[in-house]
Amino acid sequence: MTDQLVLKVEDLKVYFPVKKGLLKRTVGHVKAVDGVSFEIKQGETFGLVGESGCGKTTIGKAIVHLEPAFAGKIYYKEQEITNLSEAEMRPYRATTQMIFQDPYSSLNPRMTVANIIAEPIRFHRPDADVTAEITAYLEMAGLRKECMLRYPHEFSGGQRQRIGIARALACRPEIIIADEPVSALDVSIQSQIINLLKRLQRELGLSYLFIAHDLSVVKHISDRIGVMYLGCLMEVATTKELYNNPLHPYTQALFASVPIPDPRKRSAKVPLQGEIPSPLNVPPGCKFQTRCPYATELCRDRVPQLEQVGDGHLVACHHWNNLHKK
Amino acid sequence: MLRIVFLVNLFLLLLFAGQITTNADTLISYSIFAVITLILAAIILTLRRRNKTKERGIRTGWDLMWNKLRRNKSAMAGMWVVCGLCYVAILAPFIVPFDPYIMDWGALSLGPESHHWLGTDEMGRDTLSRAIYATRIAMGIGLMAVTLNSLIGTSLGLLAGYYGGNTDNFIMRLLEFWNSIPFILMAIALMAALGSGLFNLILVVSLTGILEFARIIRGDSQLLRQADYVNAAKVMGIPDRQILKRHILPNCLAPIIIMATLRIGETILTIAGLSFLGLGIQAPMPSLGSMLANGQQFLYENITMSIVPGTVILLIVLSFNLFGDGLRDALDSRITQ
Amino acid sequence: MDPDILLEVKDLQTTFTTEDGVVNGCNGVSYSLKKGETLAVVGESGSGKSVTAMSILRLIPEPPGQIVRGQILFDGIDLTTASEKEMRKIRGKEIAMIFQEPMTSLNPVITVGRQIGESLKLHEPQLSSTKIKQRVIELLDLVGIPSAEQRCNEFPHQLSGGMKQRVMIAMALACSPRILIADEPTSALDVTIQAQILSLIKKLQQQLDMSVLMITHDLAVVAETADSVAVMYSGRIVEYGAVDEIFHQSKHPYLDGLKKSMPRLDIEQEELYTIAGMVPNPLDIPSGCPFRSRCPQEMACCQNEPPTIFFSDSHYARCWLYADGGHHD
Amino acid sequence: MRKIAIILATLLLTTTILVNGAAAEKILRIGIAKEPASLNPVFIHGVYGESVAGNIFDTLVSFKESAKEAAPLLAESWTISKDGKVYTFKLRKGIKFHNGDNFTASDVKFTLEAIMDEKNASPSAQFFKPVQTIETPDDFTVVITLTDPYAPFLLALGSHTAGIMPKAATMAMGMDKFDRAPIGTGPFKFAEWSPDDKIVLTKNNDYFVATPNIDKVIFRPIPKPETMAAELLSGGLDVGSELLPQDVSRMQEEGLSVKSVPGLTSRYLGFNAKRKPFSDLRFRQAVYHAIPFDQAIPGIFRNDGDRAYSWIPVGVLGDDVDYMKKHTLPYNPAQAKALFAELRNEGILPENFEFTIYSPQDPQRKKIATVVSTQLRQYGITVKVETPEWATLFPMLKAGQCDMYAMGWGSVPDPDRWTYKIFIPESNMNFSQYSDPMVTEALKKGRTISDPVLRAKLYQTAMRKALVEDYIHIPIAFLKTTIVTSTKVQGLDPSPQRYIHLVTAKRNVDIK
Amino acid sequence: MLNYTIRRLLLLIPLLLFVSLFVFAILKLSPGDPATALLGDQATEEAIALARAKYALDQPFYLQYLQMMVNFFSGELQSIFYKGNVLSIVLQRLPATLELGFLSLLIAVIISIPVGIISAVRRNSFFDYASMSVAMFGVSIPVFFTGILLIYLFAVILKVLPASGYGGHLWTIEGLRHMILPALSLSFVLMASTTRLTRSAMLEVINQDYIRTARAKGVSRFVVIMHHAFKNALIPITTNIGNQIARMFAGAVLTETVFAWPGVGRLAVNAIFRRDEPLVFGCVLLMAVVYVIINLLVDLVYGFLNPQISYD
Repeated sequence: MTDQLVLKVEDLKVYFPVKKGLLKRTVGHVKAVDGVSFEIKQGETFGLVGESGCGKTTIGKAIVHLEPAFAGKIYYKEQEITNLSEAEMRPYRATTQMIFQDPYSSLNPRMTVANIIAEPIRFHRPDADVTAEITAYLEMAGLRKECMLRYPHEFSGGQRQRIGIARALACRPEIIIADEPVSALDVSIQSQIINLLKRLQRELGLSYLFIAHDLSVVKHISDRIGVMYLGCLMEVATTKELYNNPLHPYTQALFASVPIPDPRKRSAKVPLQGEIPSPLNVPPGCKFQTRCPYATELCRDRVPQLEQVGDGHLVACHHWNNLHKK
Repeated sequence: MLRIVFLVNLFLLLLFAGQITTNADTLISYSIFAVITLILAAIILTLRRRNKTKERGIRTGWDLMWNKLRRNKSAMAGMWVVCGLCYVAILAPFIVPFDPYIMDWGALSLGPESHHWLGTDEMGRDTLSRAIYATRIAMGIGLMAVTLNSLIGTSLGLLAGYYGGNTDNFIMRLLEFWNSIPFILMAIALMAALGSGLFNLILVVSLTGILEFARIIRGDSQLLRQADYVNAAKVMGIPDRQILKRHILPNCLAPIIIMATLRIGETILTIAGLSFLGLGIQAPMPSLGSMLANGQQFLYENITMSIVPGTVILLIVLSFNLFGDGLRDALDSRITQ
Repeated sequence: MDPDILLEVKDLQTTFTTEDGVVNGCNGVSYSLKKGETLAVVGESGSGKSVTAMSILRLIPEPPGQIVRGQILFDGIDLTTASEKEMRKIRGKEIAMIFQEPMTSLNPVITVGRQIGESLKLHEPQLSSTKIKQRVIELLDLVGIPSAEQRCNEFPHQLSGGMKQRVMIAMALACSPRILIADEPTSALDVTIQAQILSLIKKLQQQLDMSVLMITHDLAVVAETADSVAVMYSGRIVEYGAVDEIFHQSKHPYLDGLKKSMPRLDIEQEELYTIAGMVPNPLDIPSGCPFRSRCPQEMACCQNEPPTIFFSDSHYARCWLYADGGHHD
Repeated sequence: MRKIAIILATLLLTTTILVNGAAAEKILRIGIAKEPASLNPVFIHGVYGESVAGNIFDTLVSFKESAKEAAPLLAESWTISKDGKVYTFKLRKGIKFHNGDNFTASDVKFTLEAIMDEKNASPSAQFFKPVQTIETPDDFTVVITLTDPYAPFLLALGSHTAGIMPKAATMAMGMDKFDRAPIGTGPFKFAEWSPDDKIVLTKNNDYFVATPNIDKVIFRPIPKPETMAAELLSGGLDVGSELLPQDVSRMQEEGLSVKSVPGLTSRYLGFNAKRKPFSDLRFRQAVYHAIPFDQAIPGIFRNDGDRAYSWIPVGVLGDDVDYMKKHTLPYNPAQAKALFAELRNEGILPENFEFTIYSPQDPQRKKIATVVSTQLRQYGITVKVETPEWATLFPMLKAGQCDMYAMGWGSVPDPDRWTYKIFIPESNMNFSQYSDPMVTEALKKGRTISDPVLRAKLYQTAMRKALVEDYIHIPIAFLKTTIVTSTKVQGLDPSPQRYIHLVTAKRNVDIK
Repeated sequence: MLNYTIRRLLLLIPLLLFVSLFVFAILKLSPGDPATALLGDQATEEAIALARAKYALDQPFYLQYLQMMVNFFSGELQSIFYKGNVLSIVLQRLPATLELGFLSLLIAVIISIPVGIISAVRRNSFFDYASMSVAMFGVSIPVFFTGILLIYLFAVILKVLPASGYGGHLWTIEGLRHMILPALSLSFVLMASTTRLTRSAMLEVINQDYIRTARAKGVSRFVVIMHHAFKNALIPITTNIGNQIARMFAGAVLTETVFAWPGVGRLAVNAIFRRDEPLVFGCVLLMAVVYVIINLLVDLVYGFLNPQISYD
């Protein structure tokens, strides 16, 4: 890991318009991502964790222009890429790649593995020795080159995920956005992919934006973690710090909810009450206040900002200090 | 299996070689047949080479589909009949016992007999020969109209589905407007405006049902647009045109083929309906619809005149429908009905 | 027979006839569920854990599915041979089930209230419709759905995933069944909701004195909820025991590997352990131990059917490693 | 399934029983092939309108009994001046229109002037062109003065397009409204017109000729002849017309009454005299030789038509059958081949020549066109058959755009009506664009004189030149008029013009 | 819901514009003209010219179009052939068309839905094969041919039903008798497609998770099928039937011709053949409006059947 920033997201907002009425006027927005900032250094893994609908996938998509950013800025190294046109974007396209959750929908069923991997090579480096490169990337992803002529449906979930990784690698990216890459896989396969991702990071110096809902997985792979709730970052810290010293009540509740695979550590814990509010109808003030056991008037009135509470530890809570002491 | 077909083809080619006269019909048929035989040979060769090279059965989506289809008896029956009809259609000039146009005024409106196997019509033309030629024309028109139809429908549906938003709105609204004009009326009016040529007929018939076609393709491409592999392609910077071509279109192919197969039957029925109104294929060219519409006037006198074209229409529509249904089951597609 | 045993599955084999051949959904599975107990059946996808559960209620689509061997004893009746009419009396009334996908498991065009009320109407025909309505509201209250009266008239799509699962639970509990089969009840839900649902099931189990058959792929959920555990692999039980024995004295290499390959929140791990290879194709399961091709301790004898080795009354594993009497290093 | 079947069966049963019970009124149901466009005599064109109107309106003179000789109807008697220019009609007294108005000479004047009024664009205006003045010296006398003698003038007055309308009522309604609610003096009153469904007439108890036996007449347009045949066979219709020959013979077997008379309808093939190669006599001859008409015509028309040799129907003044028959060209493929070869050599007929033959949509004319197409195919000429609707076909024909066409004609038994408009160059009915000074002169002269012998001579001259020297048309057939009636219907006979007259001086159709 | 309805109805404006322009263009592209058609073969050039002037056919195209549009919207469009108001002519025909459509729909629904359900439930049984084969035949035989066969069978041979024509309203005995045969022949195609659709929709629904849930509750097979499955399958079936109704208006032309039925479809076809431009124009526009309205109704019914859809 170096100190060079490869990706910086500043106050990113992704809103989807809500249209209603006779003329389908925009009457409001679903604030999928509502002012998120973070940065990723070269060789670092930034984990983004949160429950479904919290906007973590949308952030990933916004970075690679699959969703338009409503406001805010995205930088690749020094270059702002937020609103670049497709043509202007082209030089940066290869640098940021994505790995998807569903290994079944992420590969074109009508293309052979070779073609899938060759597509970015042919597009970005038309002069390259395609066959040799395909072999190399397949090997890198832990697949044998005999796979080349097969079609995706002949592979198991884990192998498909490897093909997806090989395809991403074929662009020679610096950043990989991994959107829940292991959540659809069986436990015994999950670990293979996690290990592969870690190995690739070591060997190629990649940076990851690792999006997942499984805290254990995120914890295992990330250097730093951001906890999201309803489109906002609630807490950002290094992995160790976050796990040892979670400050935000939501982070704490999340940790408490995760079942521990050890019957002896079974606890009579009280789970977090209530459900995530609909993003159409976000509560005022702190977005977590409806479920927060410590919520006060202040939480209902004012939106807490992310504040620095320690070395690289940010938290967005009015009461973190009190809770901490408790 | 394929090899036997190929040998039969070769045999037929040699058999009919002597019959190629200056008649354009036979020449066209013969060359089409020759080309098909060549293609068959090419397929056999590639299959053989693939059989050699593949170590363990590489099964593409098509292979899987074929396996499933093969177990569906009615679909296979449909397919064989379709193949048979194609042979009849292509080889028509060689296999007709009589010139389908020649009128034998001494043999009017006959029932089946030893000379004319399926009898003659009220102008002394051989019903069997006319039915064979009519099959050729029906299949040809059906195929062309459906091709045109699916081309228009597919491209509009693809664009609407992939680009979404205003493009989608515009295309789909336009197609809905188009659909709101009752088809038969539109066909009659268009035929009146354009004249009743064969080409116009194809054009008019191919304009029907574009909406259904486009709707399904649009639905599919809308789904595919959100597929992760399309996202992946976008992230890699692949231009839209190429995404449409390489990722979306190939994955819409199954519904397109199914729809097209099912549509052929409909097209033939539509043309028959137009013939009934006097707007179909013009005399003296034999067409199933006008043969049936005409035979209907002789229902008492000579029922073979209706039975023959009726059966052929039934056979064509039924076999294409069975085959199409089988395809749909095999591909487990989202299309219903 | 142990009077405490409510349900006993004996040597169950369920097959599916597919176009490519006959697949064993489960093969020789035996387990028993005691009164008030939670038995977890754990395994990866395709291990046959759901098939056994579905076989109990005979919900396997027939054809292609078929129970070819074994017995399922409930209340002295063998469910594998019971008539459809008898089964209908048991389903929902004696044994209820909740499913993995609350999104698709509720009928989208019928209101929540009517869906819950339906089993009441069916199994307790003496109830008047107002009584049923009252019961439905009580049930919704019981599973923790706020403003139950209003929710009654809503359609499933108006509820969130967690709410739907609560409705499913209310539906299952409507006739106070003796056994609840929960087929992956939380795997489609978020962590916080998962915790809520699990604790709800636990609470209700105690309240209603039910036995729960918990089917899951998640060892952590097992550890949280189960009393006994059956670990399945490729349609068979490879290890069976009390929850503590499974987590702290596991014998089978598969279970070992599985536990080691999980990323964990409570302990630090460097590199994750990986089980090599893939789950065998169900059409093409190797002879002998189905796990042997992935097993780091594969031996020549693994090609033969592994023996069942008992380590305690309740704890057994099927593995050649312990064939000489059973020891663990 | 079974329940539905039972319900349907009981429904059917009860309904059939109920329906068979009622039969108080005498209703005559007549099937016609097409719906008339108008019932206002001023607007009527075509046989369907005339057929219906003939039962609502009366004309001054009548040709209902005999197509050749005028009989009195609304006019009791009439005189024609020696120079053939002044017609004086004495009208019958005491006749009332259906609405109760008295019939007087002013109604006659009004009707004829309405036809001649340019604003009405009446299709029959042309037949009244020679009229100079119409005077009504008293209420029951009409004097019509012509500019020139016009032999078929009585025919014009006797045709149903000259049915007399009530002046006051028509003016009150307006011409267009009157079209949908006609009022006449005829045996039946107009009751209802439900478009594409039926036209209902009820009996006029005050009809001056006779009280109709039938209470109600329903004309039903049935577009498909096979459906009409089924209706007749099933008893849904009492009278059917324009049926397919094969159905007619079957109906005869089934015991329905089939009557037929030689008709005044013809079918012919025409060439375009202005366009190459049709303008070349040899081409026309070659086509004539190439087609076996003697076989094809009976094949197509069966019992329904006889081969025609001239334009003038057999039995009509100047028919000249023997001469024309002798000079008709026989089927001679060798001769045809030789002629085509000759034309090709001279460059008049291009190699791979292609043209279109036009015909209306009725099955028989379509078949004629098909025969031409099929036969010429054997001589290397590709002929497309086009069968547009009337509205498309007529403008093309009138503009002289059709190289070859299969058409027909139907009219009253006077040679002028069968020739004049067809062959004189100024006429827009001259689809062939034929122009021959001799023919033109003969035809023009023919309509102005009244001596039958002289007239016959003139028409013979014209036809011989046009048809068996120039071969500009190939006459195909004169159709019979066949009507099929149920055995209940009594006293109905077909008329050569395909009219259906229910009540005349000699006839009063009845249902038993 | 109201908003949705209004928005859909607002779409009528561009629709009418599009359809009217298209129809007008087609009419003007067609050779021949109404005056010739009206006056017949005997008409002189002068008479035709006069008639053309009378119907404003000698005006420039854009004026003719504008005039037609103005007349259409003010309800003043006059048929050339029938010399009456287009709207009232169409309205006069409407009962025959609607009643026929209704009856054939009824026959089709009554027969095809139960058959479709049974086929789906007894998949691959003899009944399934038999009914699907019949359905296949139904879609494969041209409707005009079934029409004439029905006429011969029921009217000529059995002599139980009238062969053709409109006998009065559906609710009169004579009207019903006349309507049975055309309705039967028209319902054939509809029956075939509805049966097939019902079957496939049921098959799809039967495999859904909620069916399993219902079975797990101990619900009997019959109730599962009728209450749980059919309610869901009804959604695609309604869409299909709705589409078919909308098309029935003009799709019945062939049937109407065979049975000499005074319906709107034949009116329009005859109007085209007679070059009755205002009538064609009016008919097609009205049909387009009816099509839109029926579709809208179907969509609203759809929303009623499918609670997941909310219109706003």
